[in-house]
Amino acid sequence: MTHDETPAAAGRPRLETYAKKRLDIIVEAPIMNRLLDLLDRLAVTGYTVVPALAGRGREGSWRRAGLVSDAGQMVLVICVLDESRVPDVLEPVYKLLSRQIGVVTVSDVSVIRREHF
Amino acid sequence: MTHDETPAAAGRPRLETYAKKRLDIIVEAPIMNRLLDLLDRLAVTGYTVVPALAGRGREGSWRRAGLVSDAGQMVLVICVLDESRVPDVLEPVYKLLSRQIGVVTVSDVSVIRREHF
Amino acid sequence: MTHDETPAAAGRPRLETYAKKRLDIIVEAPIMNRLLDLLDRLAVTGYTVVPALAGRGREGSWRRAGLVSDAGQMVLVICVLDESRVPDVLEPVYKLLSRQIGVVTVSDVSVIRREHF
Amino acid sequence: MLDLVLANLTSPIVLFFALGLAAALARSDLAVPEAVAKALALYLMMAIGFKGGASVAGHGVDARLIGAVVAGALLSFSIPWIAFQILQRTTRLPKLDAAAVAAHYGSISIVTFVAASESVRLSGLVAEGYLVAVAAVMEAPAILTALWLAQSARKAAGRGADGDDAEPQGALLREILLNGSIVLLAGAFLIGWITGDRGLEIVSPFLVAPFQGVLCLFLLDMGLVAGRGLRSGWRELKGPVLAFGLYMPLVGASLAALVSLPLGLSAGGTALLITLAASASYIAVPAAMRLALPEARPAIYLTLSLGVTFPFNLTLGIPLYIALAEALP
Amino acid sequence: MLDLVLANLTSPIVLFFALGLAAALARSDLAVPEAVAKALALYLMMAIGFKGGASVAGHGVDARLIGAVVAGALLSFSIPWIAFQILQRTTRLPKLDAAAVAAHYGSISIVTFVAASESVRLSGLVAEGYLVAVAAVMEAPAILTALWLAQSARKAAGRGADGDDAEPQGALLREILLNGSIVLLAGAFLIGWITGDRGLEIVSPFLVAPFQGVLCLFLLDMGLVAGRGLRSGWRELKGPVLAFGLYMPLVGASLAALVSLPLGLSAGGTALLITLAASASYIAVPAAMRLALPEARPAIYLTLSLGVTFPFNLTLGIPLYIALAEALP
Amino acid sequence: MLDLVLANLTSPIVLFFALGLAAALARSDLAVPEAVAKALALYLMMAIGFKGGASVAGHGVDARLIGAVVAGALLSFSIPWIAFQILQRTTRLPKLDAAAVAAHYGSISIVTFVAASESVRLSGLVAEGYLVAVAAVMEAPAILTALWLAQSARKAAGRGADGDDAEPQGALLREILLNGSIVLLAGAFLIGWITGDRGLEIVSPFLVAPFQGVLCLFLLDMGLVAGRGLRSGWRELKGPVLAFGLYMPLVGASLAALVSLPLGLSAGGTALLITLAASASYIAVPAAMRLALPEARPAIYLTLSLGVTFPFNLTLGIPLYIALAEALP
Ligand SMILES: Nc1ncnc2c1ncn2[C@@H]1O[C@H](COP(=O)(O)O)[C@@H](O)[C@H]1O
Ligand SMILES: Nc1ncnc2c1ncn2[C@@H]1O[C@H](COP(=O)(O)O)[C@@H](O)[C@H]1O
Ligand SMILES: Nc1ncnc2c1ncn2[C@@H]1O[C@H](COP(=O)(O)O)[C@@H](O)[C@H]1O
Ligand code: NA
Ligand code: NA
Ligand code: NA
Repeated sequence: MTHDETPAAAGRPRLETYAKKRLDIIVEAPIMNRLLDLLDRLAVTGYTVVPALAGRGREGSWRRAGLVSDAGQMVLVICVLDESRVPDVLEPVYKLLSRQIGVVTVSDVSVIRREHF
Repeated sequence: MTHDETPAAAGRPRLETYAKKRLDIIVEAPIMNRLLDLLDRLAVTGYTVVPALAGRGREGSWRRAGLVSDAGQMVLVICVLDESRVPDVLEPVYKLLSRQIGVVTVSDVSVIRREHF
Repeated sequence: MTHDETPAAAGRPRLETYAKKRLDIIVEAPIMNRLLDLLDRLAVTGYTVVPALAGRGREGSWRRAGLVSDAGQMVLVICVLDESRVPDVLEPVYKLLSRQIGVVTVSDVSVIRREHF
Repeated sequence: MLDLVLANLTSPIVLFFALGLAAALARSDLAVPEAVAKALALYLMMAIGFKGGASVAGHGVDARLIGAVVAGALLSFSIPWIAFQILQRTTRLPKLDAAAVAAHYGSISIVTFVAASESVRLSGLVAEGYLVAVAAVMEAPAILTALWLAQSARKAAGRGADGDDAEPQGALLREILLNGSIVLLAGAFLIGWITGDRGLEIVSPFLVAPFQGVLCLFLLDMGLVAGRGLRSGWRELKGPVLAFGLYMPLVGASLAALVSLPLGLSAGGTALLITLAASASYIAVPAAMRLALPEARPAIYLTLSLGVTFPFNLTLGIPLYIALAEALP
Repeated sequence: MLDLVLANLTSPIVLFFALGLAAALARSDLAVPEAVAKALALYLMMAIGFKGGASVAGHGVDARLIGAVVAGALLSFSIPWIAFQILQRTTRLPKLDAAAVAAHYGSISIVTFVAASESVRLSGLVAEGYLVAVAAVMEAPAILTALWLAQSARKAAGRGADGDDAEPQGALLREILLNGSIVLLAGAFLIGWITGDRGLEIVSPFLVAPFQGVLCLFLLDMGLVAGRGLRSGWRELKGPVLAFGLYMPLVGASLAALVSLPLGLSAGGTALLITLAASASYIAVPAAMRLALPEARPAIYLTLSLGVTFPFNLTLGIPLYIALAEALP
Repeated sequence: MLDLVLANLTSPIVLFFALGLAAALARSDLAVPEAVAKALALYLMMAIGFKGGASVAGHGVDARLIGAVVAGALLSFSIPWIAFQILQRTTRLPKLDAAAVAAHYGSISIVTFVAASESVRLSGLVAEGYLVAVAAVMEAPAILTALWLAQSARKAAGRGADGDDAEPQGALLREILLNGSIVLLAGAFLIGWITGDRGLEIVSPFLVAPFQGVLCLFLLDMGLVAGRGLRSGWRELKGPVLAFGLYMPLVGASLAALVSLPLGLSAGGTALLITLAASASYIAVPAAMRLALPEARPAIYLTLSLGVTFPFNLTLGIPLYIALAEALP
């Protein structure tokens, strides 16, 4: 798999795609604003926040239904970025979340529209 | 990594899985219906739409809370399909979204139940 | 790609990541509780449930808006776990869902914080 | 009766349903957010239950109440069996689909019940408050009959008593009986009963006064959902299945009319019992079917119940049932 | 008039808007969930439409009604053209952004309309109920003018009549006209008209009595949204664009005052027509612009309409328009 | 007092809480959508604040008001310190968990306050409207005390004054004080104060009349949340911690009773001040703790506050506090 800026899928003649990384950060709702501010400061090109309904981790389980306080609820922040930026971003994100509950995963994706990232 | 229709994980004896591709399309809510109609016309076997709460891109940031108009909000459309179909689908999706804001990623997944895709 | 417990990204000196698997299970809302109970019994370390807004599969399309009954609605359950656990988990999940509509995908991710999974 | 039909057709409730239906069929993006639709449903259950309970608190428990509850349970148990036989003889629906559809017609639609209550009141009749209890009791038995029908069908097809991968029957029963809408309707009924007029006075500006307006909004949403269902589920409904959605209410109504004869209910109460029997569920039963009979197709049973039978009852059915109740000796 | 301004500034509606604005600017995490904000918007459309229709049912259709509707449509068609010319001459906005902004000012803000209705009532004036119909009619024409302006701009730039990847014009028009808020406003108007006072009585404890309180909650949310928009969109609004958001309402108002002269409306009705012309859309038009002119930037048109013009109208504009209407012969 | 306990236990509010609790413990799928729960909380804050402010507008500001506000702030600052000492001596909770729990008991539960207001009214007593202001003032100080306790604990453990990765204290303070529920309660209070009876009249069909019914729905939801919390958090609550949830309210109540002696409040007002001191937060404080003391476990503080102390206060505590207030000289 190619991580450089050459088209990732040599077998497809029609539309070029580029290899990037996707971060999935599951984080408590009250911390979300801090995380987004951090991502802004790190100048990632973009991110998208998806709500979570329920979950379980080492700290027990939670359900969104009916909770009147944001405490204990989670959101999923998706951030697609260039591989070269991953360490710069992971490090401070890890630091921010170190005392919080939550999960960070990194995976490989291809994108069209390279100018976006 | 195998992209053909042979079981992807040779090391696992128990349940066969098959290599497929997953498209993640982040798109503005008002465009969603057009995108879904397009996917229907392209006869993809299925898709799932997940709401987004907030995000940031080149066009600035947005938050779902309180917005009374759909304008500027995003949804995430997930579509698992066979690698052979990817170019046929990416091309028109790209065309539809070319003037819109949004992001498209492609990634590798394995599935059980091959008949689904 | 390394699936063992050695850091996955040799090129990155700063923060170690570990290779894991991510399950994405799209399942009907009324079945969700059964699935989560099953995952609890299987002692996966955690999962997160994300709502779905709309979708289409072989059984036709659905939209969340306005539905007064949970029937026919979907949620997306994300579960990050060690590769070694994948077959043990996939098998009973497959069995539970065999008569239900829904989709299961498996993909590769890296995580920081190995103790989590 | 024509007057009643006309008054019914031009009631805001029916017109908002029609507006929703038309908007969905025209592919407008008008939509009620899911959370709000669920809240409206909670509100209706809470209000109906509470008012019913408070009215029982006022009138006390007597033999008639018990008779009506028993009659309701019997109707709910038996109607699915009749519906199943009819479907088997007149349509080509697979047995499991037929069982699932049958369950919907044995159970009840609480919104149809409410709309009928209004029409009964407009006709100058009075109905017993405890019919809410009858409604609550009729929600679930139909599901049990349908499960039994499905199991016989599975056995006949040589597929064991539900497959070894299925949930144990006890757990399934618990899931069905603890369905949120049943719990809230019954719970609010109990609370209304316990707190009586004192309680009703406290909650009345929330649960009683705005009730019909809220119902309009809920019916707008139901029209939207029904219209979307019709748009996508239409092709599944072949002639005989469609026809079933129109005549099965009348079958249930006739049965209820018979059963009501010895009960000594008022004409209004009889009209409501008939309406309950004629109505088809679209909240509790679909959820139960996804758990218990996942092979049955929602596109069929939801479209039939919500897209065909519900509008029929709302417009023509209810005036008919009131006329029928008034004609009974 | 100073009294009216003061009474206006200390009305709960304006104060809740100010609270929301302040909370958002101070970065409080106060937020109204999206589903609830949408439900509030549905409620307002439903209530306004219904009340308008019921009032037409009471007064009947006459030449004045038709005249007002026609005048409204003409205003909505022509204001965007004027706004576009002004923007072209006074700002450096790209043509497509200018066309999108223009569409917002030709269309209307239903909340501004409602707030004006309250102020009119407080001033002891009465307004014709059918101005709701005028409001509904004014929602869409401005969008058409803007599309036409954009197309001319595109042609001038040599980029064909919209690109071959665009939706066909017919489909686009359908999407715009079937926008949920337009359908609900018009539909509720029709239902109010059909059911008249009888219907109004039924829904009034839900749609009439709590209306102003609900409006307060809605305005709290609008303040939050406007504040968030101002915080992030502020740097987009250069001096001349910002100024446009403040004087363009007055341009629309003057035009409407002229047009109203031959209509024979009451002073209250004239004030409302002027308010409609002066107000800028933030529900229907932004959604249409994302579909039809995706290159235009929401940060500009939404911030201008919701963050600048809406507060201006709510606080200073409305008393001014009432004074203007009263000053007309 | 037994009468009062009984009337309390059979009030619709308490019964709906019990229904929710029972449904959750029985694993029913009854649920109030998150968006709706949040809207209900917004509604309660808005209504309570507005009514309190309007009542202050009616009565004016005097020394007593100021005295009560100061007393409330002192209670909120000091109770966490007492709670922390007790927890340290009687339980094995880690210091940070103890500090987090302590914060909850120093702050207040607005729903307990509202329920007590109703009981006070039913007992034929009258309470000063400005106690809402006291409630708003008591929300936050407890958090500061808890942070100070936690910091001392961290220092003692040699872990620096919060780690270099932490948010700066100023930012944290801003986040805590601008918590949505505090802003809305205080803002609505101000608006109520500014607009007075005129404003109250406008919003009353929305904020006053249906208030208690809405409260029933909210308590149904709180019962569901508490029940789910108890089901999963039960095993965390060892004997002494559980006991703390039952006697700590009485400690807070006694302290408040002492403090109230020189304030010259009416018996009703004193009962409310005692209730505030006895109640434990479950909205503002948990959110603040996730930001400020993330190592503290929500399973402990939320279960204790919502699953133990809230039901205790709702059923037995409130009648006790009223009796206590009446017994004071
Ligand atoms: N293995 C996992 N896969 C997916 N989500 C997880 C996993 N572990 C934890 N989570 C999510 O992260 C939250 C906090 O986890 P924890 O920090 O382990 O309590 C949980 O409530 C889940 O929503
Ligand atoms: N790099 C990214 N990763 C994840 N989501 C993104 C990214 N860039 C943009 N988005 C999403 O797409 C929307 C539009 O992006 P843009 O077209 O760059 O304004 C944003 O509001 C985000 O929700
Ligand atoms: N290929 C797919 N990609 C993403 N989601 C799918 C796919 N196929 C099915 N789904 C989701 O799973 C649900 C049930 O699918 P089915 O069992 O095919 O009816 C659909 O309504 C979609 O939400
Ligand atoms: Na029935
Ligand atoms: Na205008
Ligand atoms: Na307290």
